[in-house]
Amino acid sequence: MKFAVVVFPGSNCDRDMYHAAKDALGAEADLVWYKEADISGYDAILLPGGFSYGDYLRSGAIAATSPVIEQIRQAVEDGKPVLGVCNGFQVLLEMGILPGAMLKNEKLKFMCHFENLVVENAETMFTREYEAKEVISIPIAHGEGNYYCDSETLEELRANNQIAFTYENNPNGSVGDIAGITNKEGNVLGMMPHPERAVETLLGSEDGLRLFQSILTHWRNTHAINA
Amino acid sequence: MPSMLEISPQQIEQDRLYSEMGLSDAEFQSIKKILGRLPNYTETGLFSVMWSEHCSYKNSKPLLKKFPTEGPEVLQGPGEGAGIIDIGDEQAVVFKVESHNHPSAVEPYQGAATGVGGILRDVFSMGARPVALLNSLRFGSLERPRVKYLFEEVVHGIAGYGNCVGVPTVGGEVQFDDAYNGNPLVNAMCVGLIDHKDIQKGIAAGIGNTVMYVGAKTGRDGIHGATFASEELSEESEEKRPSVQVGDPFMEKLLIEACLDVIHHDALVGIQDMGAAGLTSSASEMASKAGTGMKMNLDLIPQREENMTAYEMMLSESQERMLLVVEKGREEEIAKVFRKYNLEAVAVGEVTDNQRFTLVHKGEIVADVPVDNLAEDAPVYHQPSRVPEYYKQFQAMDDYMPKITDHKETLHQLLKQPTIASKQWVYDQYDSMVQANTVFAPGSDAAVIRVRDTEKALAMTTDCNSRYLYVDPEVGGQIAVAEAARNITCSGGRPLGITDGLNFGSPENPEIFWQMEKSVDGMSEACRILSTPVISGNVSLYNESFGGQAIYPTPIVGMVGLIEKLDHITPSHFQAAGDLVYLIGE
Amino acid sequence: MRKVKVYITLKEGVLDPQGKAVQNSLESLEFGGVKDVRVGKYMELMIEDSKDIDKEVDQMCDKLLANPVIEDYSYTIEEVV
Amino acid sequence: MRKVKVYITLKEGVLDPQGKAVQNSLESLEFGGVKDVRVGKYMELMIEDSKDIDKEVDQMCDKLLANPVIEDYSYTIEEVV
Ligand SMILES: Nc1ncnc2c1ncn2[C@@H]1O[C@H](COP(=O)(O)OP(=O)(O)O)[C@@H](O)[C@H]1O
Repeated sequence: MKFAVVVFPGSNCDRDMYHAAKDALGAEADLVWYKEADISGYDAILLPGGFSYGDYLRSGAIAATSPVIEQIRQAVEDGKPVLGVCNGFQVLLEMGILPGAMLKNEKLKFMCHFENLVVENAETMFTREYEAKEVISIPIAHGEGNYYCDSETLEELRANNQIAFTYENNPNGSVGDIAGITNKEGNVLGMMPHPERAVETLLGSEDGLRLFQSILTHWRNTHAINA
Repeated sequence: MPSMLEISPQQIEQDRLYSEMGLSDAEFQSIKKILGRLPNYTETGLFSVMWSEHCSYKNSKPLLKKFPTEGPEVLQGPGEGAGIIDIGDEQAVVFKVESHNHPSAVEPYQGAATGVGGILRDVFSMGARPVALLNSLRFGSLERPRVKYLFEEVVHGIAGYGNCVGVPTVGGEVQFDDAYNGNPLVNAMCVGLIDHKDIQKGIAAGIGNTVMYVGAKTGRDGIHGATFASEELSEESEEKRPSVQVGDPFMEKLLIEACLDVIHHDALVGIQDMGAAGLTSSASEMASKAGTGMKMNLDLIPQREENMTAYEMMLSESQERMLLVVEKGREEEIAKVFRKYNLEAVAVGEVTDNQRFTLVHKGEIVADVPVDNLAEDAPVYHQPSRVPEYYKQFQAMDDYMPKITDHKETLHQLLKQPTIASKQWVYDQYDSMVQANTVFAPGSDAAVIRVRDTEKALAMTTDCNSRYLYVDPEVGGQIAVAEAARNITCSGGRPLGITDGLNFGSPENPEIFWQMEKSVDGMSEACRILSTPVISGNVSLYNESFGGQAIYPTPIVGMVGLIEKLDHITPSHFQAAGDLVYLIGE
Repeated sequence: MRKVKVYITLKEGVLDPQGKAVQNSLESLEFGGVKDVRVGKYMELMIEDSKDIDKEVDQMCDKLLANPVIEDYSYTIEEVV
Repeated sequence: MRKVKVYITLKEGVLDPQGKAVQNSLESLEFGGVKDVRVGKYMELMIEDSKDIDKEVDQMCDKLLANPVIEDYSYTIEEVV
């Protein structure tokens, strides 16, 4: 299985994501610069955190208009796993692939520390290695992670089981304590916390690794069936 | 600013206009002698910035000589953008501290942010990838609204820049004391990692080679920032406010990646960032170090504003700019590397053999001076020093023994002090984990960063208790180094070396100069005993507020240590109930 | 050449923590009577004249300058000489 | 009650990295002819009527809403019913 980590100008968790997929998970992975990108040959797409285009205007907004975006849409349509973390999540929101938008953190400050997340849906291709309602420890690092959507959208998210993770102690004011959501089809996950920073006990937590393992297991299973 | 081209050399001399630029009468006379004629306006500007304390260390050079700077592991001592120490396996650690006190006093967010940007450039211009940032901050009393504003905005600015470029801020210190009411200190330190083979130098070698400019366009930002940083803060500083520079961390991030790509290109000869005194210092230092000259055509400098004069361009402190020297004929290969990151590399001049620094603007030679005199031959002053009255009084006093009756109450009072209280409010705003190498984030004695793909880790800390230094600068200097070394050792590391940020009042005050001397003596001795050479540093003088009140002597120690094996890493927190607690030492 | 001034505001109903913070600060600075503060963006664009400039600015706002999930926009177009 | 609209812009000559990024992005979206973009802030304040409302708003801007080192401001005051 081969992962593409799409690097936008200003991405800065791209290498972290690459190491998580390559070293911690042991899969194949490439860093793909947004300009020369041909991501059609990859099995899963990772959109890393950082400050694409300096987060100028709105986080993720400018990246969401760059040319590689059409290829990402294609991957989504093809049903490939697409994971957006932090700025990657913001890009997916700005692209309209996931519903809602990000506001500044309630306290208006950037925050960086470990948070407890509750796995709300352990059935997705990103969370199948977790138990439902399991509490995991994953770092956050963001200034605009206050997830917003209107109440209808929130109900829809709930009805469709699209809420993948919630915060145990909501740090930023997100609607419904939301930390991560999927699209309806379940092949796109956007989340503010950084699973790629939690793949080694040396750095404080291994709880993020199972997210990547879930993607791999899912891929193996579907490939076994196809073959 | 109106065009200054009209002002004649004679007028500069007659009206002593040079003194407004920070040059003394004697300095102006020696410039005249060097040139064999009167300098024109632009040339006077070049000398004024290069001969400012900030660029020339003219008041601190005699003291800096006292520091031990050598050791078997030192690959690069003071003199380049940052110092370098070997950590084995053909790898090395690069680090330096830099102050941005005066800009932060005027515009705290941008002042602190651009301080971070500047120290990052010092490190990646050596060819190293920045892997960690630390800082050391001093503010006045938090009771004052202005101080509170400065504190919040400085922290915000450090976070805004460091988080965006993706270098984790892993440690630092904050102290509050009335001594800093009018003059906060904002020192930033950057640590980088490099493979020996990638070490770059800022030299303009190879006659005929091309000088290229990369990064942000030049605006009228920070003109005279270097002389500004060498003056006492006064009401007039308010008027100099437009000289505030604005940082663009997004541009910096692109520059980091592009520069770390370009260092592997064999057409690259030299690279240096444009720090204080911008184009003037980077260009003249690169030529002087290589024993060459340089000729630049200012019409080719990318400009953000219209009708900029030669003087303005040469003194601009616009951020996020780099100067490169490239093999002649291979400019396009280099430009291509930068274009990938949407950056332009523009040829602006060439390396010459006449050891002169020559500037052409609109078809005319606007400056032509001997480059070594400009970059290397600033005057050196041995300021008089005198034991301060307060020190004599302190020495005559009996040792103070606090009487504690209610231990709990005293403990609570201590913990309430802003200087002692938890700094979580500060460091929670810093992305301390990006790059996924942070073993100990802020909150520990020393921060620890593992070196990926090895068994090694780096421990790092900034320390300086300036109240000790005020009471006794020599002993206080020793304590600062020793405290840093203890922090490193506690986390499992062997101290490798230090970078120092010397923050003092006016060196022209003999009592302050005495503080400087004694602090440096104390630090030097501790460094010698602990085998931690000084490999880089920064001097910030004239830290005095309105009314001439100097800050405490505040020589910040930034120390890096090597942890040879990951399982040597030792946390500072109690681990489990029932564990025994030992107190070691006298 | 035209100068386009774009005003971007948070939609009604979307919480504005920044506005709230400004309001609180104003109160603690003893400016009485501040009932509500909303913080948005203001942009000035210099654009070459064209026939469909209105349509063009609308598109710029829809595609990039504003996020329709949380923001409203309005603009004015001025002649510049 | 008055509605005060405050416009805050970067002073001339002060670098506006955000404006530059927006301009580049508009260009790559093939909006031709965008010569310059400057990004500032826009605030709407609801304030109780008072005699000296102009003076008061000036003070608010000087003390809090704008950063006089790098920003300019202007405002309009509208009656609300
Ligand atoms: N300005 C700062 N930036 C980052 N971390 C900081 C800063 N100030 C303090 N810290 C962190 O907070 C912790 C406690 O700092 P401090 O109160 O100075 O304790 P100590 O006396 O042990 O040095 C340290 O881990 C330090 O790195």
